[in-house]
Amino acid sequence: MLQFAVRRLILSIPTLLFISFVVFMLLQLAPGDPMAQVPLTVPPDVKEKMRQALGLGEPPLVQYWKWLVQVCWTEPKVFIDWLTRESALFGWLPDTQLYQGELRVLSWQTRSPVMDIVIQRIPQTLWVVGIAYIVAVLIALPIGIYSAYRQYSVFDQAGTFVTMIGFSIPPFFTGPLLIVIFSVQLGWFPSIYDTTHVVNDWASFKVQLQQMIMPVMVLALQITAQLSRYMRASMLDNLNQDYVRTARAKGLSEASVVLIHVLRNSMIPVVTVIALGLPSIFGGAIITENVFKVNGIGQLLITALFANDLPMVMTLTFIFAFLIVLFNLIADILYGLLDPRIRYD
Amino acid sequence: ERGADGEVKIIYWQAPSILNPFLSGGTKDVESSSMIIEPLARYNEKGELVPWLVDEIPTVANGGVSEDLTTITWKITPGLVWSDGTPFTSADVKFTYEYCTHPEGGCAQVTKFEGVTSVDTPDDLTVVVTFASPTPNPYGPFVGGESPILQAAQFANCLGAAAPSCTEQNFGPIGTGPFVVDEFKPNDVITMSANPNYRDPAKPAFAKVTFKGGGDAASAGTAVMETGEFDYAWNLQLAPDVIAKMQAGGKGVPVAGFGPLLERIHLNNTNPSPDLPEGERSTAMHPHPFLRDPAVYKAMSMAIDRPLLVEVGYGDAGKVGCSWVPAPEAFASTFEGCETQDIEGAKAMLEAAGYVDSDGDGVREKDGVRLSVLYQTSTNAVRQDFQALIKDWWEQIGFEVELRNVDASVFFGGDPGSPDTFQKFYADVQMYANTFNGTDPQAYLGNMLCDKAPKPESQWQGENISRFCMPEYDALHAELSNTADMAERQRIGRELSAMATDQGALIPLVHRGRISAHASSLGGVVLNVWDSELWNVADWHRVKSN
Amino acid sequence: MLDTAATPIARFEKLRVEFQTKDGVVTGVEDVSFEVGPGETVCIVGESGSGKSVSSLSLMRLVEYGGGEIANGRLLFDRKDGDELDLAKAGPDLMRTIRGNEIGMIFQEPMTALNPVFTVGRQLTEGLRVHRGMSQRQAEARALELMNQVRIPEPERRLKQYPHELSGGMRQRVVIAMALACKPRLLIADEPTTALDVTIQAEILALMDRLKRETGTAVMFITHDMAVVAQMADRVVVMFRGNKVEEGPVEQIFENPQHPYTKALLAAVPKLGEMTGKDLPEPMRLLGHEQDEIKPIPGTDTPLLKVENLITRFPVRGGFFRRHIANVHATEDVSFTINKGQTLSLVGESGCGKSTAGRSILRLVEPLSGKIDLDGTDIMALSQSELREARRDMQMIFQDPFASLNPQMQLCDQVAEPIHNFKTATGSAVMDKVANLFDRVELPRSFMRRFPHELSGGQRQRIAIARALALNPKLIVADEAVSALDVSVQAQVLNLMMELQADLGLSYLFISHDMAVVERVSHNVGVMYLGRIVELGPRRSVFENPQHPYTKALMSAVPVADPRQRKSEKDLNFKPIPSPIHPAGYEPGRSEYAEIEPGHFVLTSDSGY
Amino acid sequence: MTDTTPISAIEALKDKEPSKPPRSQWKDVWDQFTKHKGAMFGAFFLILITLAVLIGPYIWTVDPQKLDIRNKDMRPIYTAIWDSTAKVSWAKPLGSDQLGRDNLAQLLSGGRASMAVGWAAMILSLVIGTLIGVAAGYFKRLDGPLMRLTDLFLSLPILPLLLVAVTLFRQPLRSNFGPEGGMFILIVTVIAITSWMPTARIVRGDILAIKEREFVLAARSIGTTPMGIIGRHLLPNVLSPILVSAALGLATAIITESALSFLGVGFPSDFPTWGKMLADAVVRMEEYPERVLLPGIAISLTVLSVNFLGDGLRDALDPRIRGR
Ligand SMILES: Nc1ncnc2c1ncn2[C@@H]1O[C@H](COP(=O)(O)OP(=O)(O)OP(=O)(O)O)[C@@H](O)[C@H]1O
Ligand SMILES: Nc1ncnc2c1ncn2[C@@H]1O[C@H](COP(=O)(O)OP(=O)(O)OP(=O)(O)O)[C@@H](O)[C@H]1O
Ligand SMILES: [Mg+2]
Ligand SMILES: [Mg+2]
Repeated sequence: MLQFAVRRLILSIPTLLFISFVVFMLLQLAPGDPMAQVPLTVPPDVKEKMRQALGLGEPPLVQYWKWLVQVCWTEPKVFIDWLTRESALFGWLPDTQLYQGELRVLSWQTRSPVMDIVIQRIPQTLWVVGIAYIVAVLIALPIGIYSAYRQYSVFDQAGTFVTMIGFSIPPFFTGPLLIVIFSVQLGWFPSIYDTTHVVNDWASFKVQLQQMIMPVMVLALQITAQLSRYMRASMLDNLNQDYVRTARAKGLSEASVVLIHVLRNSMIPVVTVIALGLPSIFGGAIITENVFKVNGIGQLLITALFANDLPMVMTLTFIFAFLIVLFNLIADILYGLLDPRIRYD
Repeated sequence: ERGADGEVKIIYWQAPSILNPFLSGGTKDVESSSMIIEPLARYNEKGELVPWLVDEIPTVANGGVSEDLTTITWKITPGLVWSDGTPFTSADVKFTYEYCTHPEGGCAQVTKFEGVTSVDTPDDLTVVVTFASPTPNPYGPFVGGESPILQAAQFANCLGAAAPSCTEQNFGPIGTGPFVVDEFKPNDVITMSANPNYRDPAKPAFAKVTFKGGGDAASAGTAVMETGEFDYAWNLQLAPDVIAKMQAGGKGVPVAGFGPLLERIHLNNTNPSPDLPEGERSTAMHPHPFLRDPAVYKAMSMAIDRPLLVEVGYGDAGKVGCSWVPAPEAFASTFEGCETQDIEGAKAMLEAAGYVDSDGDGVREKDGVRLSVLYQTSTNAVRQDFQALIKDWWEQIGFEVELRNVDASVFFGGDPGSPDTFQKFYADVQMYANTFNGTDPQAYLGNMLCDKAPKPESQWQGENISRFCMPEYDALHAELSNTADMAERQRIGRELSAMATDQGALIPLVHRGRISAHASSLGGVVLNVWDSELWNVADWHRVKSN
Repeated sequence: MLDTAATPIARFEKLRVEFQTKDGVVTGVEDVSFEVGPGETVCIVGESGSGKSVSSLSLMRLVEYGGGEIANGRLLFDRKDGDELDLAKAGPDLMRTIRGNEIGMIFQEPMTALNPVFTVGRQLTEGLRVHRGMSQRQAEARALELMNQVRIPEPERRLKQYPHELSGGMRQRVVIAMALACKPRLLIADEPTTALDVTIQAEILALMDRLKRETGTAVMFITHDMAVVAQMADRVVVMFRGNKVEEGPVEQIFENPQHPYTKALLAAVPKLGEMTGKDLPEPMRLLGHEQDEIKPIPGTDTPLLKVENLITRFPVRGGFFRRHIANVHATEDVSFTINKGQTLSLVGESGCGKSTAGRSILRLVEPLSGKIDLDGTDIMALSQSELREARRDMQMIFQDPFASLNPQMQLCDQVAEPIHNFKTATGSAVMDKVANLFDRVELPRSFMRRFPHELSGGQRQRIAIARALALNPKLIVADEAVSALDVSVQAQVLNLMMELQADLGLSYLFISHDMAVVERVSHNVGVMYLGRIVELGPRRSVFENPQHPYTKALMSAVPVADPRQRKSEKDLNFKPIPSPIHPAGYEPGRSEYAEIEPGHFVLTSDSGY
Repeated sequence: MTDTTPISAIEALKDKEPSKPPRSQWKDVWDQFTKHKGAMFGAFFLILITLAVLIGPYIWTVDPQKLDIRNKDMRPIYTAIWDSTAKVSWAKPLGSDQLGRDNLAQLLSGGRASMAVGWAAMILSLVIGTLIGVAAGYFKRLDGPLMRLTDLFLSLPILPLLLVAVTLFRQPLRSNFGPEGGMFILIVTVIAITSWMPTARIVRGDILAIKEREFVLAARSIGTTPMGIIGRHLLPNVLSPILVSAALGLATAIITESALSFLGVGFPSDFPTWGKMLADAVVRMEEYPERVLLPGIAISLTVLSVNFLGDGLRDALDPRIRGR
């Protein structure tokens, strides 16, 4: 198993390099200019100077190589330093001081290290997109299980209907709708997410809950729709298996037949689906984040794109690709762990 | 009393990405940093210069500007300190000059220092700026939100190529303004608190500022006027009925102000036909087949119902635009029929000029040249509405119109490789807005000089987007730059502006104002379009409601 | 009818079970009444679909979960405390206390009856904890005891293993242990050995017999295999299309069947030893076909297929670089000859390489080395396109008639496919040819537009045969072609195959693990073990004079369809089969044979047995 | 049990023949399909919507781009029922937008665009996904490279891709297909090439499983070529996951197109699509709810119909389910 994981991990390196190269070249081809946001009152020659200052003049391959070195060599050093210096987990280790002030990946918009901003953005993305994912999983699984158990019942039909509706309504519609109802009319929840809010006691937790509830619901609706379909299908596959009859013949209660024997088997494909969906959390939810001003990773990516902040876009895409490859692997490993029939060796 | 009014929350739907305006130049960055760092003098809401870190504005009259118009001497107010408590001196001002003019720094505001040969500091409180040639308007350097003073001590190691890597400095400049940065989350939120060393001990009234960025104009407006979550929302580019609806929310009010911002249509004086070889498209080599004909562009202008455009697109935030330089008032020209649409007149004019629809397809032609235009602009809801309306009108007078909208980052990004930039102008007409800083349009009027046309040789750089070229215009502009007398400058300015519209460089559409909104409970807001909107944030306070 | 004095444990009275389906009500069981006395083994026989499983599931009240409904009748069950209970009316909670506790059940497929994601131990203890209220530890102790009772080697280790890590026989033992866990008074075994090898089947049957004697449990044993019935039953209930048609003590049923169906069924069962004394195979005499003349099939002596030193190995990859580290030695140095119009059978246990040998000949798997000569064509030397051509002469019939037909295609299209592939006919001639083939395999032409699922197993297998015949092949490789079929159907298909052989001069490579069937159809027999042929020769001499110890063991394991010749567990002693996987580079020795009679070879070199 | 009606022995061994007479395959499919209530509902609405957007513009001949500034902000006719002061007119049965464009006409022609994008992108992505999935599943050598390719596409961000495509291909496409046609091709292509991956994965998985089934081996043994095996044996058997992907794919394509419009990188501004109508109307949601609701309902209804239709088709096309 371990060997399998390591092997896959090593094999994924060329894949990632290839992906990053393709994405880089694609972005090179993409139109646009980091100076587009500079007002028209700034004359072109000044803009040209600013471009030079960003290193835009160099040939693409050189730019790519520099970026690659920064991402794969400099940034990890900074990260390890940070781990051994400030993190609670490894803070007790001596400060490694690997980073000697080499140039890091700098965003063209902010002139600051991309990674710092990414780290800054992760909490809000996790709070909102992550929790939405958890909520969606928690809602979708029971719906899927019960729908399958009572196939073609009213609950099943209604569940299908509602989840399909959830799937077909775009978030840029549900988002503003919720804002009109709950922020403007009822005044229950804020329409703008406060990313500086710190949770340290019950009251502040309640505030956090209030500001999260709408974006989480909008996102969860979408994810629930898909997951519950998967869960239902997987349960249906397993409910007719012979071992279910065996379990019943043992005199087990329906609850343990369904919730232990069937569920455990049905979860195998669903867990991998969930795992494969996890990278999307880190990818953020561009539209929902935009609507509720949750300035998470999705918003970061879209602003960087529109500002043509190439290093930022490139790094975010790379992180995303890395996560996809990683979670592909994790899904495979999970599959092996959950299903004893699958052995990787 | 300082800090008595608690917290003020400001929302900019474009999020600031850096607090050093020299490295960005974006409005959002300039304005957000204007709460922290300040220039020596700035413009007030009327466009007048007011002393800020100095005691008075230097003029020829008070001897601050030399008779030959080559030097200006600023006297810094004694006793000013930075927010860290160290004294503010002329060395900081000189440093700022060096910082921005460093050849490797990529400073966005370097034009502010154009023509400056040296900045001298005879003593701690005196700054002498010397220009290479007589400068009738010497109030470029260190004036206005774009040209604030940086602290030399803080930025000493950030000169030139090192500028971008000074993240800490760029994210938290030390300033003299009413607030200091507590935390800066790029493209997201800035938290600030009152500057303990601010020169006026009673100000600012607010102890804290939350400066949130992101989203869109509509939700920013909602947050201020409907839900009351925020106190100030910047630049609400929204349809008037939408703003009116928000205002009905009752929690806040919109305020409008007018600068020289003009929404206009540029007419391509050269031929953008895709049949031409690359490198010759939209260059002076090929004049436009019909847009050089006064009958054509005048008819196009006549067909436009400007009041309706204002009503549909801007409401209170717009006026009918008749002049290329709509403000200051003294520079504004106008032309006949600007306010009224005249479809019939336009038709007649085309008819008279020989443009007739001979083949019955609804499109006029003359000598085989069809009046078919490609009309491009950047992607933006109001612009798209304008496109639709204008297309309709032009079709009524016998044009064929194809619309295209290009993403703003491509359209305004000067990528010489992209065919879609406004500089390349691979279209017959294009619409966007432009303005100038400060109150003097000399440089702005220079945008129509013949040699400023973008062309392949200059990597398509250049401000003369219309490729307008008239020797008389160039001569008149040369005269302007040598004239110091104010009244005379205004006359020449009006003449240049009228020339550009009459000779088919552009069609003015709407004189745009800026609408921002503030909460009813926020007092002291004075909308200023000549400088940063947040110029007087120190005076903002909470209105006590009873 | 009662021949036991004691009150019966379970009594079916006029049971009727219906299923609601899209096409209306389907009756699974029409009217069935019988009883099971204490300590008695009642065998229920009948062809597939006759309602055996439905009856037993009704008693457990598990039919409801499959969409069935007990429409009529009573299911009286004698509880431990002596009062009779009508299970048909019992509530779900009451049923739960009975299932697994007072009635245990063993299911047909040991592969699927166990939950793949839980350990054997966990699945064994579950029932104990529910019904006996045992603690985890007590339950484990009891589980171990049970594992010993069913004689699983290394029981402690097995408890921690997952089902897929056990062999089929061990799995079935676990299922039995599970059913016995709470010492039920009635054990229902629904075809517990159908999916198993003969040797394992023999062991399981013996095990059940012993357990029944030791614990005194009553057993309701469901099967369609008359030989198994003969081995196990005290009493037999014969079912046919949802009805009981005959009931009686086992000897009576075998020796004096009354009902025509029972007679037909018994006639269809191939019995080992029936062909003793005959050199040539001959079709079975089926009831209703008595008037047909039974003719032996002589075949010819001209060789059609010559296989020499065929070796097929499957690489096993592993290690960090996924290198080729080992081989599955599926067939190892196999040589044989098939004559025109004759049948060579390969027998042996699951995994011994029969299928691989068959597939290698068609090069459906690539052999490593060896020589295959089909009527003068060197199959091994052919390119892919030539191979495709060569496959016209050799066709294959697979074990599972359902799996070997495309569920999405109409039957006529499936039969026509080889014709289209080789363009042997075009236009309307294709359909004529297909219709003829349908006639040939005795299927009504009205079936041509049907889909595989609409047919019974036997009919499906005839389609597969028709498809194989479409190209007029010389050789047909029949890989377990009748193993999945009911005895009666199996007999028909066998007869059909033999008829075709007689008429068309076909040669068969007949792969089977059923010795009785092999005895019936073959001219020559090869016994395989661990990839090698351990004994090869004319059928008569191999069956009547087996020489290799493995052949002998295999013969002894075959259940005899005679209730007076029962086997006891002690007679059986099978060694577990060693692994055919060897590290890369391992070169096993060559097969050496001794010719003990003309054409009868016995392996003398090491076979691993 | 009784021997009074002896079953003749030969009959006893005969298999029970299916009682139903054989019917034509397509009649069978149709019968099964009509039994599925959801599918009938889906088919009904889908046909209704398709007809409406196809034929509608010929019946309601108002030009959707025609500005009528004097009649702007009209309400739908039905608002008159509860609000007698509402600005309504039979000339604009569903009201008009802020520039006086007719909502009904926009809805109809917007539907054309949305449906066209949805169908085209869905079909294209299905074709790509199925091809890649089949190739990866069937040809072992291609499996690794193709799956890495899938990873690559999974991590491609759709927006920059669209921008790249716009710059690189707009000009040639525009000259060949006109401005709207060109953009249509671009958007469809970009949506398709960023959404085929799930289909490819599912198809590959199923092919891997089905490839091991005996009927594929049987097909090989009767000399069927690889292409024949794929076409006749594998593809029909992966039809049901493909149909499910198709249903989801149509929905995603319609929604992605609208999201692109929302982000301002979609069709030209004067080219209505449901997504764009919805996005444009969101700011005026409170005063003119119909402008969001009408396209919103249209999108949801289409997606819902397609999903149910997909369910029904899957059941109807599978002879095993159909038989039951
Ligand atoms: N879930 C079900 N739905 C519909 N019909 C069913 C169902 N289960 C069984 N039947 C029908 O009931 C009849 C009896 O089936 P049963 O499973 O008892 O047969 P069996 O004798 O056990 O056959 P086998 O030897 O194949 O196991 C069959 O004709 C079958 O069609
Ligand atoms: N494609 C394959 N790859 C790897 N190993 C295989 C493959 N096919 C068969 N084997 C192995 O080869 C050996 C012989 O298999 P084969 O299928 O020929 O046995 P068999 O005698 O036909 O058994 P059964 O009666 O179960 O069909 C087994 O150990 C099996 O696991
Ligand atoms: Mg059964
Ligand atoms: Mg086999």
